[in-house]
Amino acid sequence: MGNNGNVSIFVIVKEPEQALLKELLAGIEEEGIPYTVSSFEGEALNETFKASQLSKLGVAVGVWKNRIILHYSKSRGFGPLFDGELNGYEKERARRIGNNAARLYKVMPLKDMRPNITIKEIVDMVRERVIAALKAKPL
Amino acid sequence: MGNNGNVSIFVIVKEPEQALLKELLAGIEEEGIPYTVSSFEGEALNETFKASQLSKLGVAVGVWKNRIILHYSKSRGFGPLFDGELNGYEKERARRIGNNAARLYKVMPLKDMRPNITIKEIVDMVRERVIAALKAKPL
Amino acid sequence: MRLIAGVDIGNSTTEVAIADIENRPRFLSSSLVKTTGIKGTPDNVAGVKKGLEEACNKINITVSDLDFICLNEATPVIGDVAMETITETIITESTMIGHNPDTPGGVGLGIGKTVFLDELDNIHSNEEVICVIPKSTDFEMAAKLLNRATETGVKVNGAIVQGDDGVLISNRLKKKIPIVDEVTYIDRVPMGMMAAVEVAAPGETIRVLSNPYGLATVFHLSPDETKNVIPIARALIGNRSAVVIRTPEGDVKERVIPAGKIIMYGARERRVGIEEGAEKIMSSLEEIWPLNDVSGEPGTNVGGMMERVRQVMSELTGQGISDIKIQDILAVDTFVPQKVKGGLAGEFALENAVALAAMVKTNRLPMNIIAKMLENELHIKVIIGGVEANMAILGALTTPGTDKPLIILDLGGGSTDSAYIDREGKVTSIHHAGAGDMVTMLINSELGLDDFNLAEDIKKYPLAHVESLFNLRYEDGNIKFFDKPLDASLFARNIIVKPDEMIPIPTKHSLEKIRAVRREAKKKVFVTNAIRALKDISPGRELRGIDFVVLVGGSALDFEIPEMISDELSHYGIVCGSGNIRGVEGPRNAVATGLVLSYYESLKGRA
Amino acid sequence: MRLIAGVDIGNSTTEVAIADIENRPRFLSSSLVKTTGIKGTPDNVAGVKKGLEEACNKINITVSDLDFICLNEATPVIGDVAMETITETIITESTMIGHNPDTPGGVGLGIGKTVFLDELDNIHSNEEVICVIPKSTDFEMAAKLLNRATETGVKVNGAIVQGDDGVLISNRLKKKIPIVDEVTYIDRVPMGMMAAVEVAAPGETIRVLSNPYGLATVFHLSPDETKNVIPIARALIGNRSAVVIRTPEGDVKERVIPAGKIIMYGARERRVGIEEGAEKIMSSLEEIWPLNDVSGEPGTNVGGMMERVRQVMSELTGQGISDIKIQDILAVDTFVPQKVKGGLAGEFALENAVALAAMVKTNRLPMNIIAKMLENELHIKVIIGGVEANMAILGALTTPGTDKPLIILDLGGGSTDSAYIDREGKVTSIHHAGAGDMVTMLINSELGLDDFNLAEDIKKYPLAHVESLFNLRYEDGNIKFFDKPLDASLFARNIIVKPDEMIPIPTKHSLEKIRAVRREAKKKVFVTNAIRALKDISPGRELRGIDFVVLVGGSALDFEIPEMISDELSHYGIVCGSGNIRGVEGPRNAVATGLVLSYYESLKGRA
Ligand SMILES: Nc1ncnc2c1ncn2[C@@H]1O[C@H](COP(=O)(O)OP(=O)(O)O)[C@@H](O)[C@H]1O
Ligand SMILES: Nc1ncnc2c1ncn2[C@@H]1O[C@H](COP(=O)(O)OP(=O)(O)O)[C@@H](O)[C@H]1O
Ligand SMILES: [Mg+2]
Ligand SMILES: [Mg+2]
Repeated sequence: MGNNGNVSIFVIVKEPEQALLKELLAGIEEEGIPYTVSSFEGEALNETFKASQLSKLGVAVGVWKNRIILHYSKSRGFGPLFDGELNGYEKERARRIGNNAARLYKVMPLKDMRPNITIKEIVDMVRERVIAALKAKPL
Repeated sequence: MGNNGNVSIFVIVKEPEQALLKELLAGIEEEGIPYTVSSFEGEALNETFKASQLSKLGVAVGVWKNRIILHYSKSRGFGPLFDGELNGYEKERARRIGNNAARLYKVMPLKDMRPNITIKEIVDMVRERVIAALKAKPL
Repeated sequence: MRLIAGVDIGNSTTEVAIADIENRPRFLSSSLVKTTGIKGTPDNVAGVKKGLEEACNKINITVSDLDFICLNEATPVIGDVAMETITETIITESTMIGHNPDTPGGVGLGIGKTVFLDELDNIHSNEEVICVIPKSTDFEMAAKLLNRATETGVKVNGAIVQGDDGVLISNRLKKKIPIVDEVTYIDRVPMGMMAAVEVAAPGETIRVLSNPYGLATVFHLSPDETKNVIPIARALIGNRSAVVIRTPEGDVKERVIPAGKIIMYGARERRVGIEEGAEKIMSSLEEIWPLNDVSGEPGTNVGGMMERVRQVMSELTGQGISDIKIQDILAVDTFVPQKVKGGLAGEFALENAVALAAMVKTNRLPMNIIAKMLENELHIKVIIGGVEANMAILGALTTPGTDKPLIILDLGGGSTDSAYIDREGKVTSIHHAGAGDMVTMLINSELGLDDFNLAEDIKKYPLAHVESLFNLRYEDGNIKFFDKPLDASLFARNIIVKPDEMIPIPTKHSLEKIRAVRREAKKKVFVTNAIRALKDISPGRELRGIDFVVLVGGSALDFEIPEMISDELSHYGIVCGSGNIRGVEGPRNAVATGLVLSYYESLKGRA
Repeated sequence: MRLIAGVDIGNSTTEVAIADIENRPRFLSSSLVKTTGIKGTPDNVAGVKKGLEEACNKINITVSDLDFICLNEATPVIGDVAMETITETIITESTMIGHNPDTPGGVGLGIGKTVFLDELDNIHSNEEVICVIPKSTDFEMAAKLLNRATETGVKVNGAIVQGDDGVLISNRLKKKIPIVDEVTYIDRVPMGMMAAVEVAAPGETIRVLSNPYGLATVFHLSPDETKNVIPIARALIGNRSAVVIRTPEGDVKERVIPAGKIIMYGARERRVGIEEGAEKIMSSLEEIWPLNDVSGEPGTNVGGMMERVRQVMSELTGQGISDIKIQDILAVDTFVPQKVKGGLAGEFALENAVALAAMVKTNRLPMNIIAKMLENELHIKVIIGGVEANMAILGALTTPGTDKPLIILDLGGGSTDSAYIDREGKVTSIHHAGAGDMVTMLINSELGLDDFNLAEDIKKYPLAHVESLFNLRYEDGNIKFFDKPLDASLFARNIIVKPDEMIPIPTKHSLEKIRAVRREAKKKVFVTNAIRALKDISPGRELRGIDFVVLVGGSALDFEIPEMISDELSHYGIVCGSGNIRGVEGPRNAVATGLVLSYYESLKGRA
């Protein structure tokens, strides 16, 4: 963390599901807002809340395994804006949560964070895994 | 401080000059924003900075005798927006600093905080003091 | 005590006024309820009873305490509205992607041949290309491949990306290029064609692709070809990013759709194609005014609309369809955002359209049937009072500061009704097509809402923008705070603030845009109709002779329509403002009040 | 190598193009500098030298390497602008306070007699009063006295407060009342008079005091009196708070100021009073077009303006004043915010005004003197090239995608110059009054800036609003972040974002308002003039026959003017856009380029 290290969205992680984390960070980056990743100990919700208080942008995201928590310091103790477990194939959704973390600061309309996986996404996901498996064990 | 006690501008005071404090608070109130007054120990600038971090509105004002400090949490460590000693007759100016404390949160153009006392204000001030003195010691 | 109730059944609203007329009329109570059923039909009885009960409750009496009920002789006027799109933008062999993603990447102009990301390896070094990147490719991989191609000497000058990855890819490039992202139908992009990608800096708009000579420079167009790219340049004006691809037969066309002719019968006959626009229709109308009837070319959209109006009116009154005459129309130029046929990213184009309101007048409505039914149910004597226009004038004259000669404009839902009383007390009246419902329709279609209720709310209430989870800013700049966080779905949205509810407006339009559409729609309908009405009813069609204009009716409650009309009329030195019936009712209850006053006068006359 | 420089001295800008014309002309460099001194005077030499040096530096040669310099035969056109206010709002015996304090107190409407706070003790119980509170009274004391009066039965229905204490007092009252504060000249409030105070809820506007019938209800006005309150009602439309006080002789008047007659000499003679408005002036002008001269009624403001133009032109050219002919004017309706005479809180009213641009053409400018001086100083042969219009056309035709017949519109500072080349190559040209400087003047006066440089910046750059100490939002909604806090004086302000500077706009106008004024000003001048120019120069005044219109000149660099003109012309099927001289220069360098090309052609002709 440099001079302006906390002028960023704080992303705190514990054993994060890497695919989801990557999309989450991509979502923040695409919106043009800086972020800082660090690991945390202790209770995820509480730690994310504290991180949002420390971030000068007032925004923190906690990632614990496949659970993602989005906290905004201006929520004034009314709880996180998002707290839920994602399936490994819900990359789109992780991306949108990242977009929203940035959009909170930018004051832009938020994207839908509810799960809305399409048949096509499931098929794509399955295909991807099959290909990965094939690559891992060459025929 | 009730449930929402820190959803307010924090005004922290140590031996405040009462006339200035009153106008400062009036300035905040006229703009329609809640405030909480409490006393502080320790170094004024530092304490005001800390108070601004705790305020959910991100704004704190420190009053130590006739010194007034205005701090905004979103200044990200770039120092206070105002820090100066006022004369006892600069009530207008204290009022404007109060207005600005609220306007920071409201995102409204700030009023001029530089001293701009007019001859008339000085005359009024002198007259006021004379009357007060006369009242205190009846002829 | 001699209690009499005046009852005014309107198309939308039923109003009641109760007075004691023992000595001079002393008004005691009033009420306003929704009209039940279509005006002039027995269904109205339920609404009338509800209105009477509400008014009686307020002064702690029961309906049976009333001595007498005066019903309006309802003006048999009905209005209808419709909309015809008259242009259509079609892209043949997709050439243009003009949509505005929130987060494009890079900045500048890039020109080259379209190639797929996978094909980059086969491209000769020094070739200039625009790379097309599908969503299935991860942004890191995409950036890696682009960097590798650049290293081998391929000139990658821009990219068209399907996912929302513009900034992500740009951040990973060694040589920055303009990137347009969120291009949904990327599979429709023609490959191997010359393409130009332009992204402007934040806060600015593109300058090259929105200029026909810019396109000519980029694609080395001949003068004749340059003429054909006007619609492309026009469609891209105001965008922050755009892609134009040149295919041999590629073209963007604006086609005029023949929507049918409208045929107006007045002093003479006039036929105007809807696609000629509202101005032409209205000026032709003025030439042959007053109107006897209007029809639409059979088999066309206008034809259908005119028949629908006739049908409804005929069913209602039991008159034959051929006896129903359309006595006024109001045409207004408008535009409708519509998906461009052949677009690649769901682009919208603003198509020109004409909105039409039509007004029909028939014989007397069967109010006597309603009167009979009321009498039977309530056991109170019910009479039908004088002509609605006369009653409205009588009521309007109770507004403080008014005097004869006076004109009232009743700004309703379906029609704008006006009446004139001269110095001697003679009343004339006239009806014009187009009022509140037409405004709602215009808001609905110009903003592409497809939700009439939402449009009605946008019409009636001020806008605000939700600036944080705890505050909003009204369109006038005022700020309002909340104790609890607002719903996240409202965050950063434009909303309508109703007394008890906040409704997000689900479009990307800016607050200023919504406000401008709302105000324009009100002006197009009501300022136009106010001038038409005043001209048609003033003696000698001369506005300068009028002193007082009183606005009444539901749309006079609007928070800006009365001011717009007043502003326009102030040029003529006319006193104009919302009525304030009996000094207390505002612009409501004019007819109900007039019915009571008229009955009292008739008693005096007899005595 | 045979190096030739084309030099175009304009009113504002001097442009240079350098080419090698050994074989075909090959353009090597160009430059653009500010014109030194008034166009056509020896002062220009300094600017020309600077321009030549800059262009030579770019290709690492010195000015002495040039073989030949071609100077434009500058069009002797000069423009001037002026503004006349034609209405004036005067309050006699102050009756209206319509200003909009940021933080009024309470909400609703209160009516009563004006009394000073100190007099409350002497007021009979049950009397209805509006209390007037000076700044010297502390808000706590004020609230205490008001509460005490209310307890003794006095009906305190509203308050007029000098300090910014509205909310403070309201918060301390047991019975809430509407309070208008920040009324500076409270000592001018007439006492013992009926007054009404209205404050609307946040986000809404007042409804009673802005309606003549509302005022009639409040003050029990007769119909005749009601006619007299129209200007009050009008002035209060759109306010969140207001006070109206009724004094026996109180009145608000809008007076028309006679600003003098303008006299136009063309086919016939026409006299129009400035106060009749721009539309009347322009339609009279069209009736008698083409114009030979214009004068102003001696001794009036217009008279003075016309004489000033003549004076400047006469000094410049050495021609007698009576030989100077004004050959075009452009009149535009505008408005100027001005302090209301007799107002109590520094109220402003929007007064109507007419802006005028005038254009004068004289004999040839003394370019030969400039040419001689250049030759002596540089020891390079200097000739004066062809007519400016022909040169401009030649240069414009290097824009890709253009062809004859073609029209160029040179959007400059003082005048809009146009030229037409037909299929055979015959060129005609014409000049119209009004261009970039007039736009700047309109922005300056309509926003009440009193700062020409600021207005010029508002014209040229997009607006933004500073939303926090670390970010701003452009007018198009895009957001930009900063690492360091912005200056507190920028906080929450509307600013202009220049490439290297941010300038706060010191007015209370909303961003949307500033934007609307900017865009309207551009439309009023340039869209009007584009249409005028095309009509006056097209064969048979028929726009439909034109294919290509190329925009050049300084104002064609504007970020929205070219789009506005293109949009308007698209209705006629005309290809219109900013020029792109030689495919690289954008809308600049047309004349300089044309000079080089024309010289090359003349050589070929001779060879
Ligand atoms: N508060 C309001 N603001 C704006 N428009 C309103 C308001 N209340 C009703 N309207 C409009 O008034 C119209 C109905 O007017 P009304 O006089 O009730 O009709 P009618 O005379 O046919 O019964 C509708 O278009 C409705 O949208
Ligand atoms: N970037 C720009 N955006 C908008 N207007 C501009 C820009 N640059 C110059 N102008 C305007 O162009 C006008 C001068 O045009 P120019 O062609 O240089 O004049 P002239 O032909 O008289 O030398 C001025 O009104 C100036 O404000
Ligand atoms: Mg993007
Ligand atoms: Mg105030």
